[in-house]
Amino acid sequence: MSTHASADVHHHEGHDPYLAHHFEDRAQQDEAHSLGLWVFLSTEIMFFGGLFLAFTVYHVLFPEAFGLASSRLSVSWGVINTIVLLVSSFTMAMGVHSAQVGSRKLLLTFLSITLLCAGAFMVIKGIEWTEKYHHHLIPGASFHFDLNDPTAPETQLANWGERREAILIADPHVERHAQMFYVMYFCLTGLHGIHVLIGMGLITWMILRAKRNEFNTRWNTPIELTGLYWHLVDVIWIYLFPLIYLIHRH
Amino acid sequence: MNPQVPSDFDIFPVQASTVAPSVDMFYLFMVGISTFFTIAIPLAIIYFAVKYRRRPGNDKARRVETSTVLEITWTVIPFFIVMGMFFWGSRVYFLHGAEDPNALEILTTGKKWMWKFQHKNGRREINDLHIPVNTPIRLKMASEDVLHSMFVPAFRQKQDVMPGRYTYLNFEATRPGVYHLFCNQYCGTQHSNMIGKVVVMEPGDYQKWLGGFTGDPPEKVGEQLFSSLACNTCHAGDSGARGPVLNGIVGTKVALQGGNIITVDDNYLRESILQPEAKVVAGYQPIMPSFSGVVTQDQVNALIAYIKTLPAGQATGVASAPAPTAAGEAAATATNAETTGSEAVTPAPAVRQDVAPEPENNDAATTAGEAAGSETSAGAAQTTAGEQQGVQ
Amino acid sequence: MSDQASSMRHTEDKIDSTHFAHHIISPKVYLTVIVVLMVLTALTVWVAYQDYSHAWSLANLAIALGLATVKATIVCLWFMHVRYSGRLIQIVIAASLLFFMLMLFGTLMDVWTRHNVTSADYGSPEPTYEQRRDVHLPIGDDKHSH
Amino acid sequence: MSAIDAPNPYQAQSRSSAVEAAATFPNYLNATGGWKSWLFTGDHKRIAILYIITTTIAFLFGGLAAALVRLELLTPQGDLMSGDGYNKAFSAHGIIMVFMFLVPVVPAVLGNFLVPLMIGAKDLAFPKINLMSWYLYMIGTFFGLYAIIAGGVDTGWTFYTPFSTTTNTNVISAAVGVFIIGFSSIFTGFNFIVTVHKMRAPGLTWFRLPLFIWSMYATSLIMILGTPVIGITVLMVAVERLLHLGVFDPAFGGDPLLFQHLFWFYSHPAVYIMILPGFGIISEVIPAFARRNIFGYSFIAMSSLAIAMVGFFVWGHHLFVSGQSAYAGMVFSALSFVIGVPTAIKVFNWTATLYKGSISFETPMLFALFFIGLFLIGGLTGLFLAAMGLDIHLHDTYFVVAHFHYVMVGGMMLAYLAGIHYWWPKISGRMYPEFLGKLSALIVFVGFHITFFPQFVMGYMGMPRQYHEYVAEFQVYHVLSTAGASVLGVGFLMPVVYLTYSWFYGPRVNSNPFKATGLEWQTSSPPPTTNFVEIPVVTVGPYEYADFEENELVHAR
Ligand code: HEA
Ligand code: HEA
Ligand code: HEC
Ligand code: CUA
Ligand SMILES: [Cu+2]
Repeated sequence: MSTHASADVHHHEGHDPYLAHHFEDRAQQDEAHSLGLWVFLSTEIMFFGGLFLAFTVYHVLFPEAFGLASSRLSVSWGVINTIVLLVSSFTMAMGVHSAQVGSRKLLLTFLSITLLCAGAFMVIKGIEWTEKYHHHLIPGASFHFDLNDPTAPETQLANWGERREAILIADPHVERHAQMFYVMYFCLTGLHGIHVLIGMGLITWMILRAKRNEFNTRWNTPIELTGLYWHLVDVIWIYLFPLIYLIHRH
Repeated sequence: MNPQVPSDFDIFPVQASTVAPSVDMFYLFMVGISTFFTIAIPLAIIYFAVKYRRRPGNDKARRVETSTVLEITWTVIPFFIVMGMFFWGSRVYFLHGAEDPNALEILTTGKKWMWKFQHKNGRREINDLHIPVNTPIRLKMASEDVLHSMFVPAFRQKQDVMPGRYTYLNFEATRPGVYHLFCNQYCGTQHSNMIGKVVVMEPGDYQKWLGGFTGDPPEKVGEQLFSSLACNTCHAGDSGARGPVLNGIVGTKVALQGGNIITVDDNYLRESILQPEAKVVAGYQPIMPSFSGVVTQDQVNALIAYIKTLPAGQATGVASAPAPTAAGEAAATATNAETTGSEAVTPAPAVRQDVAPEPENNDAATTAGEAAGSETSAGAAQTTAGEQQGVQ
Repeated sequence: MSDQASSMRHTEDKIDSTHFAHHIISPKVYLTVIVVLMVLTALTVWVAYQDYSHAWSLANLAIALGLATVKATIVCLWFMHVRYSGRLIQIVIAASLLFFMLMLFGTLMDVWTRHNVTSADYGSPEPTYEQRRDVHLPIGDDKHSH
Repeated sequence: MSAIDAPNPYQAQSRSSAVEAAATFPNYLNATGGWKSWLFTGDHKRIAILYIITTTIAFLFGGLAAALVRLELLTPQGDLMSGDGYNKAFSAHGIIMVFMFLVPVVPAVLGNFLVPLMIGAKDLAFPKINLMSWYLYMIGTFFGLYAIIAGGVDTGWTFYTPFSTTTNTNVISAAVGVFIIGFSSIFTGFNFIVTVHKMRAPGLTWFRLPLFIWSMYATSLIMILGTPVIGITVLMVAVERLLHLGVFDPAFGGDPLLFQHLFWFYSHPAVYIMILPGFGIISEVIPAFARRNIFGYSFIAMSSLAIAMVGFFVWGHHLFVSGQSAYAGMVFSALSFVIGVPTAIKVFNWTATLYKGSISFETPMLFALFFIGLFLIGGLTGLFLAAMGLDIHLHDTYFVVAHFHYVMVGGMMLAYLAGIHYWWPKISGRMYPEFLGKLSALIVFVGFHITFFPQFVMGYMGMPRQYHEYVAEFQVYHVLSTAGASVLGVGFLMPVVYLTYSWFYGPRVNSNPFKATGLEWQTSSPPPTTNFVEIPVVTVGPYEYADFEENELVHAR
């Protein structure tokens, strides 16, 4: 079934310090790494997928409750966070670019901006979560969702009385089901937040390694992989944003 | 009367519903196909194994080309076989699901670990289900806690029961008798004791059971109730029982949870049956269901009378015997002096008032009962015992 | 075949190609991309506030998700270099999305058509979606006292 | 891609010299010493050994729980254990056997050992991640066993809500265990996928890959696409238990069926994780002992992929009576039937491979043939369950229990035993005792039927599963089943004992005792740490036995 290549194939030219012993050459190693990361990202998609599925099912089951609950989120914070995250994605891409062209200074700058944006994102999330706390929108014993709350945006509507009746006919337990929205909201943004934190950790690590001058035009795979991961975090937010903030604004 | 089951080595459960024969037929078909493959393939293997075993003259490796024709054959043929199975299997399924708008609806609640039924006229029962033969029945089911599943092997019927949503089981029994009823969805500690029986009766008997009364003395009635209401599953008196032994308790002192001590008298017994959670015996879980609304005042009296006759220092009843004796069965049919709608409507504990399985008021109950009655007697008239196989 | 094979250090069939690596994309492209993403974000928010006629109540959601998909695709293609990657990586992405979608639709297939199982309350017409929902809940708020 | 290339003199020469050279090399077992060299190894072969030890221990624990279950069921009354005790016993049995034993066993033991060897690579693509996945397995198993030992879990292996979110047993730590073991499995699968794509030896094109590799590849696809979903699902259960948010709680509109969808979206594909690697083993063993090229190579290869794909869309067949919509049920039922076809293709091809062979019946072959016999019944009864009309009656009865033991124990377990015997000389460098091997195969086969066949019958009679006590008329079947289980237990314990013995004292073997064709046989037994002295160059398909034997020089010493 097989023959063996002559010995010199194995003991090939010099030794590349960036080449692990079990790979034949850099091309093989790099491709293995990038394929590996992509395969990992696909597991991430399925991981979030489970939650997205739960969100969708409950959205289908309780459209009114989800609409009402969603409209109590702050769109402006959502928009700001989207922009922050998109910018961070851009700076990350620029960071990878700087690494590829071998500019350590730019690499450090872009990575730092990315890290800052990520931090800002988390701070804003923190603000939003605190707001929810003050409005008793944290699921659990203290949860309180009231269709008659005069401060809620929907109760400002002109025809609210009518709408309220219609909603209650459609879903008499709408106040209870609103909690499900917040459960999903916290699960999704929480899990996403954990990913942002992991990303921040990775970026910090990359900054430290870049400071130690570990990367150059020949060796920047870790930066690329971190970048891929970070973009995925962004992509997930791109879906989360309309799904949780915008489902019922019209 | 014990649940009707075949003797030890039968391989078919009794067929007692309209769908059972068609399920069995399909099952036999599947068994046939499977037997064919389970014999044919190993036979081929054995044949090759013998014919081509390694031996002098056959010790060289060979090359045999793959035959695409063969491959396609054994892809396409099984495909058609399984599609056949799919269509037949689904057809049988839709027989199961088929429902009759005039079906007799019985409200069914599963909870850890018992089945509660409520008939049209308000009569309730626990773990036993009395139904008329040859009448479309529809169980409207919900759970109060976790998932359960209603399974009657003799009917080849099963449906999960869940909290927060009704599910339905439609069937029509074709043979009077007593059949097993199992909880088939794992639900915890007593999952395997969440069993009961289905009593299929002639429609007339069913009507009598629904409203009939008996002239037996109260202790006697109480004894029968004690088993038909499944008191004995918890108060059987063996060491593993879930409830306290009731023998000779009248007049004794009982320690309650919280430290109080109380002397057992009629009022306490009554309260224990109707509101068991009010005074819980020390050392026991408050798992006893409330029988308020399940039993009439007369029946409470009968139960108390029976409990009083229990000799001190001896175990009651048969240990974990969900299947009552023939006498018990017959009497259970005939007790209930005055089960009326209005008395029976008190919602079971933990069932919210506004969403409780809808109680019928007296008139409605009677009408429904009558309707069901005339319906079924008509059905019964067509069916004599000998012809049952033909009715499907 | 064997000549060709022994000249390689390892085997790569067409399907294995990942070749992403060192295609260097100009910063100008990145800049364009981020601008487009911002515009799309603004658009997403704007359309969310538009009211389509009632018959189109799903339209807002569909448009929002459509725009999100456009954005995500742009991020993938340029920021993540998928545009310059080999087939294999594209297959990996497509596969995970496909499987996610199938999980979603498999489950929704049940959720959307569930009332066919519970079926009619006799006498009355098929219960509507809303009727069927937990209007009938036989359990109460008070029950769950966590 | 013609499979036969003319053998060239260079090929033969080089092969034998390579084998010679390898034999004088230190092998992976004695290359370095000390416990650290094992616990911090990156060598896929050593990691495989770590997994052999840990999964075997897991199997013994699971078997112990099975023994308790069977003993309790000897009589209709619950005389051995309390109701809770019994529930904890079968939950422990199911959780250990599925998550800690059968899902990881073949990929992590044989897959780890063989994937690089079979494709002519020096190691898996990510050795450190490979080691990490063993640690994850250990940590997860620790959590799981902790849950089971410190008070127990009584949810069954399926963790159905709302029971699992309300029972007062150690569900959280069991869920955390399952979550972590899940990641172990994701990393294994991801390593295999990258390795198979990127590290094949020169000339080893996709259609020259051994079928074991194809099946490991298909398995890996399931692992990476399915496992994350069970991860997030058990996480939600844990969160629900901790915080009572109502994710699956109907009081807040939570949908218990959603849990079931999520659970089975993983767990049905997972049953194919539990059988595809077995198919791979059988596809290696049968040609080796029939000395024939396998019949329908590409059909078997493609059917693995087809099973992995279609296997994702049949999960709803576990929900036929749970309140799922009838339309969804129809779709899932039809697809479940469809999946029987690629499986049938495999069975037919294995059988046809015997045709015109030169068959011998060493232990691996016996296990492989018994595998076909048992899996056949398991698979065909799967079709009973896939039929909606019949599943209404059979769901959650002992018929299902019998079905899945036929496929999991009769199928995968026997395949694993076939594989572990077949590659034992390669793994340990020593031979197993042939007579004891055949004897245990026979005992397992007989014991298995006695144990599980009666369960089909009582299942159809209506005996529900997960029953601590049962009505007396089922006792006959239960007694038979318990009797069979003791025979079966002996059959399973034998290999544990004699293989351990053989590891230390068995007779040494040459590099290719079964004269098989795979690349793994082209290096010494046990192989050197870097697997091959020289990287092999592949010129023909994997099962060219005729070709191989013509070439006198191949018979390595
Ligand atoms: C290794 C694991 C494994 C495998 C391979 C299978 C294979 C199959 N299983 Fe099984 N199954 C389980 C493990 C497995 N199963 C487990 C663990 C459960 C219970 C879970 C629980 O509730 O705890 C279960 C439960 C289960 C159910 C749910 C039962 C219920 O709870 O009500 C169903 C229903 O459709 C089913 C179907 C099938 C089918 C159609 C196949 C098919 O893939 C089988 C295909 C094989 C063949 C068809 C045989 C070979 C073919 C021939 C010899 C040729 C002749 C063939 C034709 C004519 C088609 N299985
Ligand atoms: C890989 C999977 C696997 C394997 C190998 C087995 C193996 C066995 N199983 Fe298991 N089984 C399951 C997976 C498996 N099972 C699953 C998933 C369930 C469902 C659980 C649930 O409902 O949640 C189940 C449920 C299940 C039940 C149903 C319980 C119920 O529903 O009430 C029964 C009953 O007979 C049973 C029996 C057996 C037997 C007799 C064996 C035999 O093959 C075992 C033979 C082996 C031995 C007997 C081991 C010998 C070892 C010792 C005796 C101990 C020595 C120990 C030490 C030194 C520590 N199993
Ligand atoms: C689910 C199990 C169960 C069933 C069924 C049940 N009980 Fe009980 N019963 C208990 C338990 C547990 C207690 C002790 C805790 C308590 O007092 O609530 C108890 C207590 C009692 C007591 C008070 C005993 C004492 O020692 O003070 C009486 C009287 C009683 N039950 C009568 C009945 C009758 C009559 C029935 C049938 C109509 C019945 N029980 C059905 C479980 C049950
Ligand atoms: Cu109720 Cu099992
Ligand atoms: Cu399945």
